[in-house]
Amino acid sequence: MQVYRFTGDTTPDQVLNEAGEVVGELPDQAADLALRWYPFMIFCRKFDERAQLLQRQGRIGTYAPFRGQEAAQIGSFAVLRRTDWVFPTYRELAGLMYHGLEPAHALLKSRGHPDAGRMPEGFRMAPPQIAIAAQILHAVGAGWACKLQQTDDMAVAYFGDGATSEGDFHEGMNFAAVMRLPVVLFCQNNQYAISVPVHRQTASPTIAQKAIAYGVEGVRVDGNDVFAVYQAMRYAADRARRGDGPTLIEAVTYRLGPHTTADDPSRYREAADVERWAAAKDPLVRLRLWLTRQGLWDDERQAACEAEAEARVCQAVAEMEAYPHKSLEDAARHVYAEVPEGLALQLAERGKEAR
Amino acid sequence: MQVYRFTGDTTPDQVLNEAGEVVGELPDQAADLALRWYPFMIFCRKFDERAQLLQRQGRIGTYAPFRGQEAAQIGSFAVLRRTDWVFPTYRELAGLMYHGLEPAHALLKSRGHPDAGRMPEGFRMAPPQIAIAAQILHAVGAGWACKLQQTDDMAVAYFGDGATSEGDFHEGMNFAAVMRLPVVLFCQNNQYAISVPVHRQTASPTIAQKAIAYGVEGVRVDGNDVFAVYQAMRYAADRARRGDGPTLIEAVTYRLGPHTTADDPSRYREAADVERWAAAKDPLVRLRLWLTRQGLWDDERQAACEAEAEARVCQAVAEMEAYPHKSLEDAARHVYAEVPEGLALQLAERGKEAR
Amino acid sequence: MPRWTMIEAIRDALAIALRGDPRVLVFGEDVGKNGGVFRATDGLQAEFGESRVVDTPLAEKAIVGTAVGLAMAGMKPVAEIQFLGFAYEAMDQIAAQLARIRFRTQGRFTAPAVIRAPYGGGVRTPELHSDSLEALFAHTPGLVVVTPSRPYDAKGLLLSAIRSPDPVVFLEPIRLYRAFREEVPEDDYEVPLGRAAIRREGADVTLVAWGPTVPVAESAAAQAAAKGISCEVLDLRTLAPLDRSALQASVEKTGRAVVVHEAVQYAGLGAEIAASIMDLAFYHLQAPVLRVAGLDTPYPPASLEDAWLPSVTRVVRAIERAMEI
Amino acid sequence: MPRWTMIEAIRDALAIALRGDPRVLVFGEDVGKNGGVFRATDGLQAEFGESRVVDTPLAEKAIVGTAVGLAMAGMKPVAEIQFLGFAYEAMDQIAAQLARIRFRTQGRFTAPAVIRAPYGGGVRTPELHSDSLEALFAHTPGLVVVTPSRPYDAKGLLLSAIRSPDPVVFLEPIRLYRAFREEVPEDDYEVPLGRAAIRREGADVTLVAWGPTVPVAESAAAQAAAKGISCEVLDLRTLAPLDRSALQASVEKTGRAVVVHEAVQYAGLGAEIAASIMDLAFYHLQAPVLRVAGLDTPYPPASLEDAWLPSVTRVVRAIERAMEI
Ligand SMILES: Cc1ncc(C[n+]2csc(CCOP(=O)(O)OP(=O)(O)O)c2C)c(N)n1
Ligand SMILES: Cc1ncc(C[n+]2csc(CCOP(=O)(O)OP(=O)(O)O)c2C)c(N)n1
Ligand SMILES: [Mg+2]
Ligand SMILES: [Mg+2]
Repeated sequence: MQVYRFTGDTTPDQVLNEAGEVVGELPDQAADLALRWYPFMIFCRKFDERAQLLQRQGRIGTYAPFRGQEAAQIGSFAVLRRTDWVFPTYRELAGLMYHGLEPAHALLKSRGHPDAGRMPEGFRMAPPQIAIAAQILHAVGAGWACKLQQTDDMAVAYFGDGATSEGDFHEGMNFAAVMRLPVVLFCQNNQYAISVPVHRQTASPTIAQKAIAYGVEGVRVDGNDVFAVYQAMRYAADRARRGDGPTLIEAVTYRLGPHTTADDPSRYREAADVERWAAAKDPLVRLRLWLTRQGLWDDERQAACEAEAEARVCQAVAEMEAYPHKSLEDAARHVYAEVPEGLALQLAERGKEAR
Repeated sequence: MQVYRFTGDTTPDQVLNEAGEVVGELPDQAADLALRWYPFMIFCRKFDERAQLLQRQGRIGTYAPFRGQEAAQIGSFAVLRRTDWVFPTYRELAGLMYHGLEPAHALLKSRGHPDAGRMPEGFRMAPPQIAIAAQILHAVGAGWACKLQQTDDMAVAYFGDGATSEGDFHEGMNFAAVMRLPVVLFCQNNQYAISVPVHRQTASPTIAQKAIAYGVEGVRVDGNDVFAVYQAMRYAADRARRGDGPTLIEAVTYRLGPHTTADDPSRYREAADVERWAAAKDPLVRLRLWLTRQGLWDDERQAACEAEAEARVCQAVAEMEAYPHKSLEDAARHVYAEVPEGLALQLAERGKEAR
Repeated sequence: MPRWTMIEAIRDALAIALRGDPRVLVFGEDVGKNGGVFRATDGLQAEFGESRVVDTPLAEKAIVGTAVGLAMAGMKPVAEIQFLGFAYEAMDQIAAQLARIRFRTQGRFTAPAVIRAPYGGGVRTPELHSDSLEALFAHTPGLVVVTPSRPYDAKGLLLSAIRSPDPVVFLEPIRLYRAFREEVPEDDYEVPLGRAAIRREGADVTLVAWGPTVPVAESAAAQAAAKGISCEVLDLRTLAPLDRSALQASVEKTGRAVVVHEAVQYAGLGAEIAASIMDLAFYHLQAPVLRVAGLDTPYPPASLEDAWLPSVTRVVRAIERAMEI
Repeated sequence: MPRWTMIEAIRDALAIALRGDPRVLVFGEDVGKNGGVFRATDGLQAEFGESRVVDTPLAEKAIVGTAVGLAMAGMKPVAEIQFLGFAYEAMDQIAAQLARIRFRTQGRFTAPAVIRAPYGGGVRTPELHSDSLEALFAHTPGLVVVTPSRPYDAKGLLLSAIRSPDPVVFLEPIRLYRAFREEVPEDDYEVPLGRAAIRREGADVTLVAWGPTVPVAESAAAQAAAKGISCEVLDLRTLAPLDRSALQASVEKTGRAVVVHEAVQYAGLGAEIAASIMDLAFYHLQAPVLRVAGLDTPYPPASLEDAWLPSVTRVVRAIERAMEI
């Protein structure tokens, strides 16, 4: 009897190894790219740390740190055009900021501000999705629109390892495959869904192999290697724009911080494990090693870059705190195109009460 | 870059080829099995044709014919124990009757009788599921119970090719795989989900390969070859009872009749296609060819068997029509363990009205 | 003017929308080659092609979820859920996504998709094919919930729905698909969303109904008239947001109301209508607002549905009860 | 007797159930090693092992769907949906499956699972973490819908729910998890399902509340008392099936009622309470039943939730309005 089982190699693709040595194919103009990316990574790292601090100080509410995942995000967002659709989760702020989201705006969500979801004009960014995996279907729909509109734009869904257990992932992959839509399904496998490790999330040794169920291609890359991520995303984007349909990318990475500021990861993972990823696999360290080896980076540049990042973060916080309050009445204008009579009366009654 | 894609062989496993010649491994006591199965298949075929006729005569309502799929059902149900859990759809009546469901009871569903779902005591058969794929999760739950109860019983979910697109299929496969549950996911790929052909349902060349997404085993068999189905089901059942977890079986078959009596298949498939399956691939023909070749069957036995089947069908119809009506009031006793006050009042009010 | 059944009128609305607006696309299970299990999309794929009338895989969540993405990206998806009972499978995408895109993005994006679904009982369908779930959608701000009761309205409401800037859940009473014909203009016309219609004027009792119970209410009104009771029949048509003025005006006039719907009574939309009437016209009420609805049980198997459904007899009894007071 | 918060009381009920009945198992996202995002299952995995307190993959439909199968097969699953807003993802398994097993099989099988879920606002959670969806479940016959408002009840109701022959949706008000402590017996005890509780006796107005709005109603009653208005506070506790007698008795006494809930007002459960009161006590009503509820918008971002939620002030105003009449 012929039995179908997975027999592939599970090693993620790398361009740089952990020592920052080239072990794969560098993209064209790697140095230029790295000199754009690395300073942005530093900024993101500072932003992330500050946001967590702001939460502790009570200046913002729940925040979901992304540190450790900068390479997976920036390396993949770097391939996007402004006209591509992107459907992120709450953990993609690094990517979104790289793509053009104002850092101050990126903090509004944690502030509980209604405008947090009012994404900037001129981009096709959906607001960060809270319901795990729901945005995958939206991306597939937007990719379908790109195909019908006969552009070579594409749609990208970002999601985590946990999201692959949801029916939305499955239904979305399947729709995109059957209709051969220009969609990239980008999974940041950061090893945990809150407290649940990926091996309790799925019995498959990789996320990428799930592509086989849908008759599409899957790619597994080292998500802490920004060049490897970039190359994989280019491969997938080329396929999408060419009309070859969807690709599933698994970027193997690690969430260095807590799930959110409400989470205590010491309950479910070993400090040693975190240490190992933080020390040997930090995506910033790896890129810096390579840049240094190329003679493109030194401590002085590092210091200057950090100072600049610090200043930008401070400015973002100031802007976020100065962002004007929006009333419930104003927010409620956006439930329907026009405010229904019943809602208008409810608002009027509350207005009265407030007076 | 390493890309994961399907590279397996897509030919379904066979034991008998279309000429009834042995091309694979026969089960032990194949002759005894065949002499039990083949007459039952004849009965099922007659039952199915009669049910469709009854609907045309207005004696029952919507009915979902299973003809063409007898081998897939009987070959797999033959492996089940009475203590195994089985979660069927509306199209598994052949299998359920083989397992012990009274033919008269099997017709109650189409009669719109509330007792249609009151499955016989002494078996662990769930009522035929209408919501596509929902029962897969129930089977996974029942398999979980078997594991916790430390028996070597298992749970089987039956479903169609269309069901594999639903989130329930995915979530169920994944749960069963992660928890290594004694579950068999048995897909009758009968080529259509109402009007939608399987190649518009999924871009994967097989259903069986979907197992790879979950890190489990998949098997693809010729579903019109009752021996091949039996062997695959035994393989999967052995794994389940041994604690090796779930298996996905794809039985490649064909629905010879309409989707239901409300369906007109000429709108979406070619008569020639149906002909081809009806002539060359009919599961009854294949088994009869083998039995005849073994000297175990002849026209006389065939005639006697058909007459007996006919009589049993007539009896079932008579029993079905004599089955006592059940009132709404009686049916409504089974919403909760006790009838809530509000519902009791509603029923009383209707009683008054009826009087 | 042709005399059409509701299903023909719906098909015509879809054809007009597809013809007039390249952004419109129609999709769902079996809507393409097969023309829909009720033939609502009959011949549309042949006329408009496989890329605009699309057979999807069997996955309701994905049908609604991709409609959200399509609509955000500027298309006009008209998606079908084959039977409303299967909308449960997509409840998350309907209630947590589709309904909230505008609010979540404070107007930056909208998702004006139309989700069509046949619903309601009376035609001996299998389990889960007859459920009336309008209350679930009505309780979800951001959705417009519409249900026609006659062919003319079906066409005009569906065209309005497709052109609405808001997402619309468009519920089609299976029982009325072929129940009767009426004159339906062949041109493009709209029946406005958000407005109830008076089907019969009356002075004593307001019967509030929608979709499949409108004819039930009309028959009951006719029987009541024979007994000297004058009923006004209000066909809500849009279930959310509610046409409060129409409801208020009618009950202020009659002082009595009976709500008739097929859904389970407990926490059904009838409760909201009753509560709204209390809000709007309590001092005109001469009797409690009565409800004639489905039993508080799941929709029963076909052999019991006649006993289960709100019957004309029960509505007449409720009218008499309201008048006794 | 220990003084416990509601979350401690819930945890204790789960421990008692696990200890006393080998068929009980507890599962859901992050309930095992992590002890639940609110710590409702803290330490239970350590005490009862990984096979009885189980971290599942991230899939709500599967959590409920496997609970159905487990319960049919004789186990006593107590499944957690991490936040009620994500129950939408499992609506099909809850409403079309779990609720209907007994009816579908005419008693041959039952699925007495418990689905626990935190819900409600007031603690600045992200989107979809604060929604009150009780009306959806209440409108689904076959489900018992329960929500406690205090630690003592939480424990006793949860133990009753786990032993109930019917499936129970058990809604836990996030805001009350740690809001206050009260004395909770360490033994095994039950608070019966289906019975409302009078939290405060009064003569002028009945305040009907449940879960997170019970303390709001109590505060409003206290303020009203200061103004000379005597309010009775009825805590429904079981939202379906309804305790009709308790409702009727109270409103027959007071003649006025205000319903207070967090869910969106339109087609919310408050409408059913208002309509039921009309059915049960119309001739005692001296004023319309008023509703103080969430706005007809999605639950808003955290910075707006205080304005959105039913406040004590608004309840007091409604009480005064009812009295003016
Ligand atoms: C449908 C749904 N279920 C549950 C949750 C609660 N929740 C928030 S994040 C999370 C884990 C997500 O894990 P993963 O997909 O791996 O993404 P990560 O947070 O690791 O980036 C859970 C269970 C949710 N937001 N949505
Ligand atoms: C959730 C759900 N969606 C839609 C339907 C309507 N429907 C009934 S059968 C069917 C096709 C099922 O196809 P498949 O799974 O291949 O099974 P088959 O009927 O071929 O045996 C559809 C779409 C349904 N019953 N349930
Ligand atoms: Mg993760
Ligand atoms: Mg099929």
